[in-house]
Amino acid sequence: MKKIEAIIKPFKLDDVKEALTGIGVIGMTVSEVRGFGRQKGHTELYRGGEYTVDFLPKIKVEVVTPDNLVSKVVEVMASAAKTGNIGDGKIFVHPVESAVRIRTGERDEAAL
Amino acid sequence: MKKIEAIIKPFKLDDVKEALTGIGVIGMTVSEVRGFGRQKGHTELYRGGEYTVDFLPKIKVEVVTPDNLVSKVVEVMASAAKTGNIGDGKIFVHPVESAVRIRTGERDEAAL
Amino acid sequence: MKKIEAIIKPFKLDDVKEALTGIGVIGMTVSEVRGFGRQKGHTELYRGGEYTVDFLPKIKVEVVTPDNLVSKVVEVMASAAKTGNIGDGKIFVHPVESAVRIRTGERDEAAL
Amino acid sequence: MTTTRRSTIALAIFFLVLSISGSALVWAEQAPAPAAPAAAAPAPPPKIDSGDTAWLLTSSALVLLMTAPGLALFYGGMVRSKNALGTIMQSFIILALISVQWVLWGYSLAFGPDKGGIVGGLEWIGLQGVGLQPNPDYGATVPHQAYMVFQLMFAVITPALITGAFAERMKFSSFIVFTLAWATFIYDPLAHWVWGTGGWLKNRGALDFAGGTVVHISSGVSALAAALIMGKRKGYGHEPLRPHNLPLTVTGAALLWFGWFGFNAGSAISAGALATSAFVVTNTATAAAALGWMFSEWAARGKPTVLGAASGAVAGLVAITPASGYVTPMASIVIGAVAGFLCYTACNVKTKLGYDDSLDVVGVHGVGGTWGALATGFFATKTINPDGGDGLLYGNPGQVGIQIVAIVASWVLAFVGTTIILKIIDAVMGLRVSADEEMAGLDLSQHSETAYALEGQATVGSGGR
Amino acid sequence: MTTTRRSTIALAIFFLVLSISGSALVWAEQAPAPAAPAAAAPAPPPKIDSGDTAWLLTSSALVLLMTAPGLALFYGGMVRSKNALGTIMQSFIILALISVQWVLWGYSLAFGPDKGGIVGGLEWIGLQGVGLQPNPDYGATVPHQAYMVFQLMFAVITPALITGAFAERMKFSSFIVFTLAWATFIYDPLAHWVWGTGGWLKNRGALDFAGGTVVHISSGVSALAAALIMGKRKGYGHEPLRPHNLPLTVTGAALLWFGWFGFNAGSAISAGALATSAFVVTNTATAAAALGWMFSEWAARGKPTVLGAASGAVAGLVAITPASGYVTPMASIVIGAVAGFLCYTACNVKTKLGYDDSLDVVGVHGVGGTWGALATGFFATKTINPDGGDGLLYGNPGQVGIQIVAIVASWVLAFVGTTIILKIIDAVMGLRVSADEEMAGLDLSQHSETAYALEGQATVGSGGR
Amino acid sequence: MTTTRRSTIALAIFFLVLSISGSALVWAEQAPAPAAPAAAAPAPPPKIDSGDTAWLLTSSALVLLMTAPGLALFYGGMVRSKNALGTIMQSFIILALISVQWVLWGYSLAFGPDKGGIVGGLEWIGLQGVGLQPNPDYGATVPHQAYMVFQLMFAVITPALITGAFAERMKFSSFIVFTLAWATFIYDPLAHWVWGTGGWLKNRGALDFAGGTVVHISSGVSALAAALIMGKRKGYGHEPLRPHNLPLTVTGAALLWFGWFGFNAGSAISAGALATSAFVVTNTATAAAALGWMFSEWAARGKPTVLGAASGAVAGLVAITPASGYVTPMASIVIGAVAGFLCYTACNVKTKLGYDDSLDVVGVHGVGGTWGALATGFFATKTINPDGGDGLLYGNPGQVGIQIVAIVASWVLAFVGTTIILKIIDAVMGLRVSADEEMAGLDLSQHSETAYALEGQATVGSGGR
Ligand SMILES: Nc1ncnc2c1ncn2[C@@H]1O[C@H](COP(=O)(O)OP(=O)(O)O)[C@@H](O)[C@H]1O
Ligand SMILES: Nc1ncnc2c1ncn2[C@@H]1O[C@H](COP(=O)(O)OP(=O)(O)O)[C@@H](O)[C@H]1O
Ligand SMILES: Nc1ncnc2c1ncn2[C@@H]1O[C@H](COP(=O)(O)OP(=O)(O)O)[C@@H](O)[C@H]1O
Repeated sequence: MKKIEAIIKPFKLDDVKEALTGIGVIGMTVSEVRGFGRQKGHTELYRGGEYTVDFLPKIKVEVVTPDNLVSKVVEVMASAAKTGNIGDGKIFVHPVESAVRIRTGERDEAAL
Repeated sequence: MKKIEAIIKPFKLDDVKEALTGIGVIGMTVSEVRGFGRQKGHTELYRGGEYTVDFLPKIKVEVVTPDNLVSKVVEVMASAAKTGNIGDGKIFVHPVESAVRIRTGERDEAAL
Repeated sequence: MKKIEAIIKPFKLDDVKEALTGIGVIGMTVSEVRGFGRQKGHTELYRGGEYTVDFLPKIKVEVVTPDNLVSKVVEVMASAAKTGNIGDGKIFVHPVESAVRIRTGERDEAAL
Repeated sequence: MTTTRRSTIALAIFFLVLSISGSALVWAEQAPAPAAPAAAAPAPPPKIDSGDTAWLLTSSALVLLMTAPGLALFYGGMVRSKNALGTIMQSFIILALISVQWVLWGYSLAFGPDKGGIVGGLEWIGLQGVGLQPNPDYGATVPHQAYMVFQLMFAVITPALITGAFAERMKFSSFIVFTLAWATFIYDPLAHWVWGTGGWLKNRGALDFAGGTVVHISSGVSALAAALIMGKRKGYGHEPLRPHNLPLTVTGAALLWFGWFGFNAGSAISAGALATSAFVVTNTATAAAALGWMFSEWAARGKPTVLGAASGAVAGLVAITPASGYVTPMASIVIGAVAGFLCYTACNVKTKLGYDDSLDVVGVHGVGGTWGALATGFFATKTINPDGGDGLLYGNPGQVGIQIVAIVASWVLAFVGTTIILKIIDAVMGLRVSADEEMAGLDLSQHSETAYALEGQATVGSGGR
Repeated sequence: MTTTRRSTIALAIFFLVLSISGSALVWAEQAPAPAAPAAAAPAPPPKIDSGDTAWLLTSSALVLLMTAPGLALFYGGMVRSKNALGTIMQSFIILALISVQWVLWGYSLAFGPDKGGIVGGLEWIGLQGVGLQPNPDYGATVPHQAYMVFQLMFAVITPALITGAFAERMKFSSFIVFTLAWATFIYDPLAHWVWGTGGWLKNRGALDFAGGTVVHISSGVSALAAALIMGKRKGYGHEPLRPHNLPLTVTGAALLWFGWFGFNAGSAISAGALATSAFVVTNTATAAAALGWMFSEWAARGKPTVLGAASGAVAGLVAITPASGYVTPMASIVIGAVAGFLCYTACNVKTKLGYDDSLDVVGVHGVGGTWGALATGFFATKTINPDGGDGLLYGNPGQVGIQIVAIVASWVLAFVGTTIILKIIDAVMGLRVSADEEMAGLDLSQHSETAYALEGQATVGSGGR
Repeated sequence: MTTTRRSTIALAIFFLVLSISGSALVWAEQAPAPAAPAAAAPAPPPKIDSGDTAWLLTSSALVLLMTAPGLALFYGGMVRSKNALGTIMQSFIILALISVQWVLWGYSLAFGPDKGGIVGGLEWIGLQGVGLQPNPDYGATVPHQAYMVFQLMFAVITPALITGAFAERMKFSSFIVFTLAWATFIYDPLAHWVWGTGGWLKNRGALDFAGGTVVHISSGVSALAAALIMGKRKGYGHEPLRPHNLPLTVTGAALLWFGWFGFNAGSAISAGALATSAFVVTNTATAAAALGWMFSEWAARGKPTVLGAASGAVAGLVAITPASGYVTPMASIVIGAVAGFLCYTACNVKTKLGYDDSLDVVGVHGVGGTWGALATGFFATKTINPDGGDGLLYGNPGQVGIQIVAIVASWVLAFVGTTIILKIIDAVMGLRVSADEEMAGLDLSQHSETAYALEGQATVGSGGR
């Protein structure tokens, strides 16, 4: 099993979710993160002050899948999340050694 | 070392924390996430509109442990987090190559 | 490639970011987490009640780097995040199997 | 679905009541048109005073503000975020419900022609006979309807106060039925006893300037009954059921302070010396109570809390309410400071007794209101209000006795009445949401809404209109 | 940068106007100093009444509160968090803009000496001749400037209401130009038609006590034009464009309810029977409408929502506005309950028609205002207000006809006028922010700010002053 | 624990003061009971006017609202979330503290029988002799206590304004001591100088209608002293110390605008032409200042900010305050627009000077108040207020000189006095929280509370009652 972790633009979440469910992925976990990268941040004004905010809102999507689906999932995510503009984000693949479904105690691929 | 990552129902956090400290785990990191899975979401109403919210609030608990404790930790977490209803969540085990305690510079298992 | 994941005190983020950009790291992802560990929490009062809050605010910083930079990044992070007081946090190193830059489709080290 | 069906029936009943009473009465009112022109040509004796009317209308608006957004925010900030809207909604919808109930039958029951000292008659139903000329019984210099709408705001806030006791766990439909029944069977008669012409407590000389018994004892004691009957929230005692947004709570407390000037000084039903005196003692007692609570807590636990200061202010407002038209500023400091200390203590005792009065309605309104009603018996003086009475400290110990009668009567009516009403509702339709609904929160389970979507909307929703 | 340059020009123009009119008029006013001492020695006939003045000033302040923070929060809570400040800003800055516009030329256009029933003359520009003595045309017992500033608050809130239609997508600079043009070319003449001495609708006997046509139809219909011209928000129909902070929205609605007492009861321009009557029916209609919407939604969708109850209250306030000085409490229940049902339905119909009136200005103000103006023609009665008129139900079907004329006239002026103004602005400077700016939100793109930094500030910023 | 012990002592002292003064005075007041019946049978000459009283009570309530929740939210939204409650608390508890201080001794020091033009005597301590009949010196048509409580609200908001200067770093216990000392030794005498019968600045003819010197210069200049003595916040200059909740801040600003009508128009102590004039110029100047700041910033930095518009409005309110009873609407536009520009500039200059006046009290109140006091010397005219004076532009250059004397005197008293008080407190008990406490935030370190628990409560707490 692998965990596929994608950092994407927030407004792309819906597209990514739909693309994934389209290929049969039925579970995923998402969280709000802030990204620092090539994409430049913005300036905020506050009375006498000016701040540069260089951490931008991003969404992290995590999907654990059997090995044989990894390339499919990565491909689908990458195309759904793409706008072609800087800051589109990254996809990382991590190894996962085991999985458990808490409700049933099922293990590994059966747990997904 | 392994990182054990559990996605659980929010109100189960306290039980999980207590179960873990009960077996001697003294550190963990938690965060708020949203989960998509078999558990169905809910509908929200807003004047003329109706939205389906299918990302549900979950808590991610991360514990890094020495290899020999992994199965114990997984077991304890699974039983503490279980309600038996759909959406109880998952536990994933990831390899960790090294660890550092920032305060002291201690490494690996000594760092936990 | 490795993913270096550091759990640090929130007010140290700026120092860590600067230290990292100082050695040429150009991307990272951060998120807000709550940590439980040796550092003790605080008490809150609410009319007749008293609560112990033992999850403290921390920041998680994630950086994916080529293998050859790992020790450098860990070292720099550890020294930038250090105050010497309890609760400074941890750094964990995880294996990463592959990476994709969504915008271009570039792979692995070229994607970082 | 059950919900839909039941609500449709509710709706049907509601509109039935509306159309019957409404249309019927539009015409009923139209009929006595000969009486109405009187509005255009007023009889000489009772003359409307523009200053008094301005103040009474202003005060009515201020008391409305106390319920929403005042109390709505005060309570709404103290619950967990998943119940924020549901809690706010309870105050808001009571404002709507009682506003209609009061003009249809509530005012008549409370202030209509006396029936044996116990209740007002139905003669004024639908505001028949409640016109725009002064009713000298209730205010010789203001339109009768101005008095009516001022009193309406009191009828609104009282049941809203109770909602703090059963916060985070009551079914919305049962809550609506409870509110209407409570207003009709407890509030309206009690208001008659104390303030209605001919009311038996009024006749006995009980002093309650702005609602220590009618508003605070009645709500605080009903809260006790409700907390006992409803049972504890899931997680009570081991999960931290802590406030989700204290800035909202402090904002609510400050709005209560602001609006309470209407409540107390407005109760003079005129803009002169008495209103001024009530205004001054209200402010002073509130301040002293905020300090009293804060210093008590600081001494007892080592930290002065913001919620404590805000709660103390509310305790002071409660305690001074019955006394506000009768006491001196110096007495009000004592009344307030003691209220702060007493109510703080009461909230701590609750934790030991173990019932789950979620937002401390008993400790603040029950205890504070009782103390205030008693203190009126000690500190009242005719130098402030010749139409009032002298208290114990001004040589009239009998007043304390009268006050105790009023207190006991209010306690009994509220406790017994609320218990009966809740038991009946429980039997018929249930009081509590299910365990799952409680876990999900009132916002989602009762209203299909969530209070906040502060960041990254994309993560929390999906699907379109 | 373009923005800087353009804004500098804007600034220049602004200060030019200010210095010319300002300095010129300071002296202009100084010149007729002989006239002013009159303030010190008033002519006998019109005598200022302190109670009426107290109420009118209080009412003016209340109506200001309706716009900010009332409407600002009501709308601000309903948008996504990235547009929260931008939305709040629109209400806030309209308050500033129109407050200046009104004293410089707006009041003169609306209430100045009549020109053919269509518009006021420029004689009162810069408040020349608008002094501290009563103007019996507009209020025989209050200073003329008190009436002027009360009306100012109406001129402020009306364009602010429209902003809900183009929320989350309009350029701030274009919005400012639009507001000034709309106030000058639509609001000011329309106010003259209905309320100005000599206005043609007033002369015809159209009844609009507090602004059903002038405020609500004009804003609601302009909103329709704006929604059609501006187009839909990105993501409309597939992304959840849902409210980010409903506690703010309910707070805003409650403040609107509170402030509306100034709006309606203040429109009596005196503190007596008429103000009281307006106060009572305002409260009753609002309550009935909140219930009407809530029960309609409950029946239709199975859940009573908090936003629904709040929206219903606003719908009721809108509907009772034109009728508030003319109808009985029982009639107000009917007006309110129908408004709740009608506006709920209108908001649902919108979803089917497909234009993006983001915060339902058409459904609430357009529909509610039209219903209210019509209902005035049904329910008005001289028993309440001898200076008003009788409606259909009181034997005068003609009133309905007059009301329809007023409704149609307002619809046409608002729709055509707004369309022309927006088309011109669109051609000259564009109306919408760019797609990227819309994605980033108005807060960042128009104001370089973010509304909330509720947690872990460290994550969201960096860099110093 | 030290804290507990110290606080218990504080508590002891507090209740000692209370019981001594309280009980003593209840009886003291009871003694002159023969004097009190006068309340029931007023002497003919000074007659209470219900309209004036209604307006003064309304105004008092409005000014209370300015401090809490107005200023509490305005400031509370501008700090980081970990200091939100601590900041709100400072305004809230000042309201409690000064409400008691004022009735016990503050009012007597400020308005009691004159001692050499410098301070009021102690004759009115505990409100002895401050009754419900008018005191013609301060208001011939309202109860003396109504004037007292109106002035109380001014005494409350002034020290609350200062808290913006030392936000996010002052010890709560030291802050309480500072507040009481500052009110007693600076505010009370200064109020006497300018407004007390016999005060030396009043005698010289200094014009300060509603508090340019007494309220704004005194708070703004004390803020400067405090910022210099307290030092900078940790992280100042490299961390982004940015506002955590701007919707709260704008809400606060709007409530300040609303409440300020009570502040300025209430200062007429009557509801007539003068109050109306003050109301109108207050609104106009505020609007012009919001625009002035916004356009200045837009031109200088390319973006109009929401915080800028809100800050501009407050700057305008400040600047018009001393002038509000003396100037024409056209003059008020100039006063406001200049205030917006000046205060914006001052806030930018601060960044260069490098002291950490956290929420810009100096830039807004110090600079704005000074400008307003000066502008009064330019624009005042007897055509508006025959009891006022003419300014430079109306042929009386001498008024500018008098205003400068008043400005300088206020600056000196505030700066020197605040410095002395803070130095003494620093020596005795310290002013700042520890570095760790500052890092943790005032909410946790001073009050053991957190402002928000908006999501997933489970993650943030544990353990039960
Ligand atoms: N080395 C890295 N490790 C972890 N996250 C990264 C890394 N580089 C980039 N990211 C994440 O990816 C996001 C997008 O990266 P960025 O360089 O801005 O643009 P692009 O994806 O187009 O290359 C960043 O905001 C950050 O969240
Ligand atoms: N393949 C997956 N990858 C990552 N997270 C998952 C995956 N499947 C489920 N989850 C997480 O587990 C949670 C529970 O899963 P769900 O299918 O709803 O119920 P159950 O745990 O009972 O099977 C989801 O909300 C999601 O956060
Ligand atoms: N075994 C662990 N697994 C995951 N996170 C941990 C673990 N131990 C500690 N942490 C994280 O590191 C933070 C700091 O740990 P703590 O024990 O308080 O102090 P220190 O870092 O000085 O040893 C914790 O708040 C928690 O977020």
